[in-house]
Formats: sequence, C-alpha cells, structure tokens
Amino acid sequence: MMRWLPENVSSFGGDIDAILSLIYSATLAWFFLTLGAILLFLFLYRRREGRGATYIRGDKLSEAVWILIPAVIVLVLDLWIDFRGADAWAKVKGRVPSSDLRVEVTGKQFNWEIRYPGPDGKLGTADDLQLDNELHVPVNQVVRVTLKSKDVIHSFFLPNLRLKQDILPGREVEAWFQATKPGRYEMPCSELCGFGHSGMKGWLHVHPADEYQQWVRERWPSSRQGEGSKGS
Amino acid sequence: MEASVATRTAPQILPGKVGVWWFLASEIMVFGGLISSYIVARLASSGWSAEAAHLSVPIASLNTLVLLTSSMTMVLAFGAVGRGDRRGVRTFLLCTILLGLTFLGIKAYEYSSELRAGFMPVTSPFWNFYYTMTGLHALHVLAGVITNLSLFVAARRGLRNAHRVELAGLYWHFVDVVWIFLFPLLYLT
Amino acid sequence: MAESAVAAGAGEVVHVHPEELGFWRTYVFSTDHKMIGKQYLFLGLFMAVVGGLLAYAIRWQLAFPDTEVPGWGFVGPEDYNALVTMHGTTMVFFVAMPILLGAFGNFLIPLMIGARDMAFPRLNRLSFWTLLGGSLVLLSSFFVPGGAASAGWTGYAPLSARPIYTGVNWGLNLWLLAHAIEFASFLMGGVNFLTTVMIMRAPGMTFFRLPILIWQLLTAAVVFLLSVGPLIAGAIMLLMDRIAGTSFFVPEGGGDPLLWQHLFWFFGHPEVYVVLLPAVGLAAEALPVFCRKPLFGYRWIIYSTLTTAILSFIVWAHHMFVSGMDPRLAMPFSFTTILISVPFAIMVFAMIATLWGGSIRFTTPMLFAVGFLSMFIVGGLTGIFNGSAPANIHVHATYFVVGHFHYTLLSGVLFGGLAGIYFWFPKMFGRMLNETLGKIHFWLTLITFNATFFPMHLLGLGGMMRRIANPMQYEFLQPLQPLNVFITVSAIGLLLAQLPFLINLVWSLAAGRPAEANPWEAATLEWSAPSPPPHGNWGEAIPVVYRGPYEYSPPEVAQDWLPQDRALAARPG
Amino acid sequence: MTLERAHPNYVTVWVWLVVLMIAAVLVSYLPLAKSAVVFLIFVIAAVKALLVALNYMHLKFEGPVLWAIAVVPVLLVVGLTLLLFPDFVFHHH
Repeated sequence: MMRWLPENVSSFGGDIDAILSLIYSATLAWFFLTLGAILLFLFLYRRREGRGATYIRGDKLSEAVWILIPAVIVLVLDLWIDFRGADAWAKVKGRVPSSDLRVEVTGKQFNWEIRYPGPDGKLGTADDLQLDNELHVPVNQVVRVTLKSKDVIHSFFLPNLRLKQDILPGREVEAWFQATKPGRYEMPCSELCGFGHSGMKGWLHVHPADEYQQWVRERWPSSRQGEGSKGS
Repeated sequence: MEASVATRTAPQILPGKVGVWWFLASEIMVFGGLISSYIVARLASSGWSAEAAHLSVPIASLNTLVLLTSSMTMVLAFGAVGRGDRRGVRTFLLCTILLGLTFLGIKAYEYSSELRAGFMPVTSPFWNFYYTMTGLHALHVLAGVITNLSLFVAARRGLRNAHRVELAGLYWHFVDVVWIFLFPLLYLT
Repeated sequence: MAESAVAAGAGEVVHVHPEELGFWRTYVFSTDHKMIGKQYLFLGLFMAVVGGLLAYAIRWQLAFPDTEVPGWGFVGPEDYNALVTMHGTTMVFFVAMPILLGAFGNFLIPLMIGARDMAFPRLNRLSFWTLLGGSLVLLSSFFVPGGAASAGWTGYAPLSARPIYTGVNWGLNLWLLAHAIEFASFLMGGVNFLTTVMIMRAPGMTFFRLPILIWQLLTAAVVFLLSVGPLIAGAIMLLMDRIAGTSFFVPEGGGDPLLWQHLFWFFGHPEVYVVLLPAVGLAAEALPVFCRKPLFGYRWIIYSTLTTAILSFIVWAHHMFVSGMDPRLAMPFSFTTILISVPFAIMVFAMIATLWGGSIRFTTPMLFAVGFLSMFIVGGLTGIFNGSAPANIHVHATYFVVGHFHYTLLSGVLFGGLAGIYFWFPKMFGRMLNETLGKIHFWLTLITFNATFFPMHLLGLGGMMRRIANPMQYEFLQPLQPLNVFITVSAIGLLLAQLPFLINLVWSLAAGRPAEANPWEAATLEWSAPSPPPHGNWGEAIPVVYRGPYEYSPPEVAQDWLPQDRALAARPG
Repeated sequence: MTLERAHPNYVTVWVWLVVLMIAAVLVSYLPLAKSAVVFLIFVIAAVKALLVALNYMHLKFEGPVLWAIAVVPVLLVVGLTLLLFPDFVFHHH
C-alpha cells in the first residue's frame, strides 16, 4: 500500500513515511488476525445438527482475559505509535530550523502569491519579488515559508515533500522544508476555498545549486554578490 | 390529564424533572460555548474593558435585581403549589411574568440607548459578543415569560398541572443563573 | 386527551385505552413511539435516496470530469462544492441520525425496557415533525437563488461567514437553519430517550439487564446532548456573521476563524460516536441471537462504551493537526485519539468472541451484523493513520480520510442499520422480509462497498485532495485516474445494489409472510410483545424481568433461549 | 403530588443574592489590581449561582443523578475554555 505514496523528496518525508509504514504493519496484522478469526469462527461454528452452542458469558475475569489481553496489546501498540510519532511531529511541526532562505506564500482565491525577499533577505523592501504560483528553491537547503491568506482558509500542500499546512487568514503560520531532489513538484491547495478550489495550484521548482544561482542572477541582476553568499 | 399509557411503578422522581435537567445540561453547553469563546477572545486582545465601560452598570444592576426578584417570586409560586394555594400560585406567577417583562423592557431601553450612541452589533468584537449573548439570553427570558403565561392561564382552571410550575421554575432559574454570569462578564470587568 | 402525555400521574395503573384512533392520529400525528420510529425510518430512507443521488453526481464528475452527468446535467465547480456539502450534511444529520437514533431508538427503547411508550410521547411527536421541517428546509435550499450551501459540511469560516466568498447567500443560511432545527429535534429526542430509560424500566429491569443497544443509545444521547451546545453557539455566531455582519470568525473585524473549527469539532467528533455507538449496538443485538450464545463480556462492552463517551470529549482537535493550531496541542490530542482504539478493540473482540463456540445461523440480519463488524474493523484501523499527528500531515484532507469515515459511518448506517432493519422488520411491520433477496442484497452491498471505499485509501496516500471537482487538473493525480473511474463504477453498483432491498421492503410490507411474535427465538423483551405490538405494547400486564438480555443456550432449560421475562419457577427446565 | 417538605426560606436567599450583587458592583470600583477584582467578582457570581441552584432549583434536595446532570456540563465548559487557551490567549502574547 505504501507504494501509492508520491515519491518523497524532503528531509523529513522519510520520518512521516516511516510512521505510515509502522501503522500500516500494525494495522495490517490486526486486520488479518481479526478478519481471520471472524471467518474461522463463522466456518467452525456454523450451525450443525446435534451440536449446540457453548454457554459462556465472558463476564468473569478468567473468560474476559480473552478480550482484555488483546486490548492491552492494542494499547501497547498505540503507545509505540504515539512515541514514535511524537518525534516525527516535533521534527516537522515543532520548531522551525533557522535558515537564511525565506519566502512568503500568500493564499488567495485562487492563487498562491509567492514573495521572495530579494538580496537583502528582508520582506517588505523594494527588492522583493512576487511571482504567482511559482516557488523556486535550491536543493538541500532549509527553506522557511511564512504562510498568509488574503481571504479564506487555504492549505499549502506539497505531496512530494509530505508537507501540509492550513493557512488561517489573520494569522501568520510558519512552515519549513528541505527538498532533497531537484525537480518540479505540484503545489495544490488542499482546503476547500471556494468555486475555484479545484485547480488552485502552483509549482515548486527545486533547482540544483548552480541552476538556482542562475535563477537568482536573472531575477536580481544588480546584486549578485549579496545573494551569492546566501546560496553557499 | 388522563395518561392512557403509563408505567405501573411509581418512579422515584418526576419524569419531567429529569427531562428538564437534561435540557438544561444542553443549555449549559450552548451558553458555555458562547461564554468560553467570549473569555478566550477577550483575553486574547486588549481594549475590551474600555468598550465595556460604555455600558451602564446602574441599569444593568437594576435589571439584575429585577431578574433575581423574579426568581424569588417564581420559587414562591412553587411553594404555593406545595400548599395547594391556587391564588398564591396565580399571584406569584403574575409577579414573575411582570418582572420578566420589566427585564425585557429595561433591556430594550438599554439596547436603544447603546444603538443611539453608535454602538452597533458590528462595531467591534466586544459588541459582537455583547449583542449576541444578551440577545440570546433575552430570547430565553421571552420563552420563559410565555411558558409562565401559559401556566398562569392554566392555573385558573385548577392546579392539576401544577407540577409544571416546578419545571418552568427550573428553566426560569437557569436563565437567571446565566444572567448572574453575563452581568460581571459584560458589565463589571 | 386520547394519547398519553407527560406521565403526570406517576404511579397510577392505567389501562391501554380501547378507543380506535383515526387515520391521521394513527399514521401521521401519532404519539405512539413505534409509529414515530417508523416515520423516522422512512424519512431517513428517503433522505438516503437524496444523499445517494448526490453521491452519484459527485462520483460521475470525478471519474469523467466536465462531462454531463447522465440524468443530472452538467456539474460546474460551484455545483460540485454544493454537492459535496449537501451530501455530507444529508447523510450525517438526516440519514444516519434519523435511522440509527430516531428509528431504532424510538421503536426499541420502550419495547426493550418494558415500557408502554416514551416518557414524553407528545414531545416525541414534536421531535419527529421538527426533523421533518428541518429536512424540508435543507431540501429547499437547493432551489433558492445562488444554490445550496457550498462551504463543505464542516462549514469552515471565513469561507462560510461571508456570502461573497462562496457566492451562496440564502442557501447557506438555510443550511444553518436546517442544522438548528435538526439539533432541536434530536435534543428533544435525546431528553426523551434518557428520561425514558432512567425512570420507565419494567420491574426487574436493572441497568445491568438492559440490552447493549439501550446502553449504546443512552450513551449516544448523552454525548449528543453535551457536545452539541458549543456548535449551536458557534452556529448562532456564524449566522450573526452572515446576516448581521458581525465578525466572530472574520479576521478583518477582529474575529478568529480557528474558533469555529474548535466549536465545530468539539461537537463534530463526538457526533461520530453518536452515530457509531447505536450501530455497534444493533450488530451486538443480532449476534447473540444468531449465535445462540450470550453476548461475550456484556459488562466489558458497557464499560468500553462509557470510556469511549468520556474520551470522545477530549479528542476533537485531531481534526485540526494541520489547521494552524498550536502544534504543542497535537501530541496530547493524538494520544487521546489513538487511545480510543482500546475501548473499541474491547467491543470488537467481545463481538468476535461471541462467535466462538456458537451455533451460527446465517440469516440476513446476521450477515449484515458480521458485515458491520468486519467493515468497522477496517474503519477503526485506518483511523489510526488519521489519529497519528505526523501521519495525519500527509493523509489529512485527502481521500484517505474519505475512505476512512465511509468505512466507519457508512458501515454503521449500511451494515449496522440494515442488520437492524432485517432483524426488527418482523416486529415493526408484522411481516418477514424475503431472505433470498436479503442475501443477494448483502453480498452485492458487501462487494460494491469495498470496491468503492477501499481504493479511496490508495488515492489518499497518492495525495488526492478531498473536495476537488476535477482530479485531471493535477499532473500528479492523472496517473491515479483509472482508480477514480473504478470507484465510480463501484459506487454506482453500490447504489444499484440497494434496489433488491427496496423491492424487498415494498413487496414484504404488502405481501410478506406474516411474522409470529418471536420469529428469531430471541430473549430480549420486545419479542414478548405481539408482532407488530399494539398501542401500549403489552396487554394488561407489563412483563417482569428476571435476568439479563442474552440468555442463549443456558444450562437450566432445554430450549436454547431463556426470555428475560420468563419466571423459571413457573416453568422448570 | 409535590410532597410538602422543608424548604429554605426563599426570601432570605433573595436578600443574600441582592447583597452579593451589590457587593460585586462595589468590588468593581475597588482600587485593586485588575486581576484581583476579576477574581473576586467571579467568586461572587459563582456563589450567587450556587445559591440559586441549591435553593431555588432545589439541588440541595436532589440525588446524585441530577447533580451529575448539572455538574458534568459545567466541567466540560471549563475544560473547553482551558483547552482553547493555547490557541487564542497564549497565541497573542
């Protein structure tokens, strides 16, 4: 089932996929155990002449252990999934690692507005660049994304990076990712945001280091040294 | 009223009373949801106290007094039911109804003076909550007045449905308790 | 007054009144809990047809985007959003709740606890008519200018808070109004259920002799009553935002969209158990009867049910892991959410253990009960993916979630509810349903159900978002499109698979084999009344209860069942 | 049908309620820290609510079941409010 996942190209995607696999193994085992038991019992204890049912109420503890012990196993598996999950969660959503690379993504009906801070590294200055639905980042670098919305709730979704974050208008939400493989990845909105919701999407372009420098030079021709030091 | 289909054992407790308490439990959650939202919204931002200062504490205190008194007359009506005092039931119900209407009248006056002063429901988050919470409460008062009115009319024909005075009383006191919290939440802080 | 009213004269022994009621009082404005239960059933079935047709249009659009839906017409993006919104609302609030709570609760509670009617029969009638009004308001919202509500069944603000964001004005207001009416109806119903079970039980019917279904209905009613308040408050605020122009949930005016989500899910998640628990109860009633064996671990199921109810109030934020809420809240909520698997595991294991050592009869209700158990297991297991905060990041708001909740909720209504209908139809209408048609119905439903909803998990893992009208607009979803076509074909199959049931229902109502009082040889109290029970349910004497509800194959008697109301001294084994 | 039973003196309770109301209004003008004023006012409100519930709504005389029906929702509301704090109150500070 795990092969249906889109190719993972992010540094933390592996952690999420590992949790998914862990849950998948645990639940698959329970699926076969319980369904197997049901089918087996249905077959073994189908009505037959001359054989009545056994009178067991299962209220006594000595009988109830047959359901309580498996329930304890379920509890142990739950705790395991929780503890493993807590680490992955802390890594992805807990604290945003520091990085010089910042972009601001603003959702609006029905586009992503991407703002790049430009060579000075600050948003809200004259050298900011705004592109619609195009997010360009270098490979293997932590990118901090400040998420905003102009109207309703949107959700910033990068299936290949296992990143999903709703954007609440009126608040700024911080997210981050580190893409591990150059390429072009789809960036849909995954929260119903109106009639144009279906089809609201952008593209994440993950560039190799030199190609990214090239892109920066084309966009900000006047100040190539400033940005160049950041890319390294 | 003849109950053509009923149980045979004497229940320990009136069914109506259990029913009304369950209903009140759900009402606690409705007002609780509003009050919860109000508290967190208020603590999350500043400046609400200044806006609350535009409300009139004297008028609200008077209204609180009216509602507290109406609760007393309501419970006195219930006491009269216990004594089999039909006249007392009618008198105290009438007092409760009139006090309830007084509350609504004062509330209406308060609304109109606030609206005249330019504080609309849309003015700011505080006024959003103020009008919604007191409005919902006023609707509850109105429903209580109507209930009491029907009991008042019914009491004319005797006290056969008198246990309903207790049930209506539970609801009326609940509406009072809600106001006991709305008063400090909106006016005094 | 001909019908009973508030049981004012508690303690007085009253006879079933003999007078005949006219047509209107018998079938339409009845206060008889059994007739009201049937009214709920037919209303729920009718709304299920509506919801099913919406599902058909949704599925067609997804499989063959932007082609005309046969028999329906072209579905634009606005229409599509309205379709998914109305499908969800209809199915959860106007199908699942009316059938599982309204129909079975009203029909069975008095019969199973040994009462002649509900505690408040006229309130009961009012609650049905209120629901009918709510249904009509909901249906009418399709026809107002601007169309029906299109902000999702969760109605997230600010999309839902300002008409300009959706372009829907009155449709969404009516949608909110329909909810308000529906909540009022089920508040009345819940109060009635609780009061009835608390004080109208037959002599000897202690709480630990109540059938499991009664426990589940009781728990569901409590959970509903205590969770819906904050959403009612939220709905009032949302309506104020829409009509009066306030800004409770609109950031420009100082409001906060996240508040709506908290208020919604504080109710929204417990609501899942409001629907699910009665379904578990329905299956749990059928299993012991057809295994001829006591329900395994009766008390453990009750304790698990109560644990689930308590936990259900502290799990709601698992719907909001990626909503932008405080990330520190995620793991505590993830923990409580996954913890709910323990009480549910106990219920499931108890039902499986009931099969062990039984003498199993494969009747249609039994097939549906086992079907529910199996599908519910899948739903529970896939829930772990959603409940784990990090896994949720990827599967949230994808078809994985859609697949998951159809396995839990739809399996509850379809398999649990149908197990109930096949099981109690003889008691409800005095006629048997056709077994052959029933079995055809079951197998077709089982196959098409799985073919429809299982692949949705795969789509979800692949990243396909919920509520998108056209998957072909996304390059990464285009390779998955054959799966969408497969699901659509299966879904149409699932809808068609209900035809044998409808034929069976109509045919058996008119000409089915007459049912005796206890065709399944079951031990609970309702089977001691005639089929169908008369007004007042029993004759002069209310049954007296001597034992628990599941005494099958007990050693004391030669017969393989011992009804709850049979005094053993009077009939030595 | 309602049994004659010892009931509290309803008028005395009313006097207490009025006294407490006046006290709350006066407290709101006290030159104390804002948090102390708020605390006092809500303690007073809680006492008033309790007086009404115990005496006028007769919870004093009711069994544990009705108590539970009355208290559980209050606890749920308190729990809901506290769980909303991280997202709203702490978020802005």
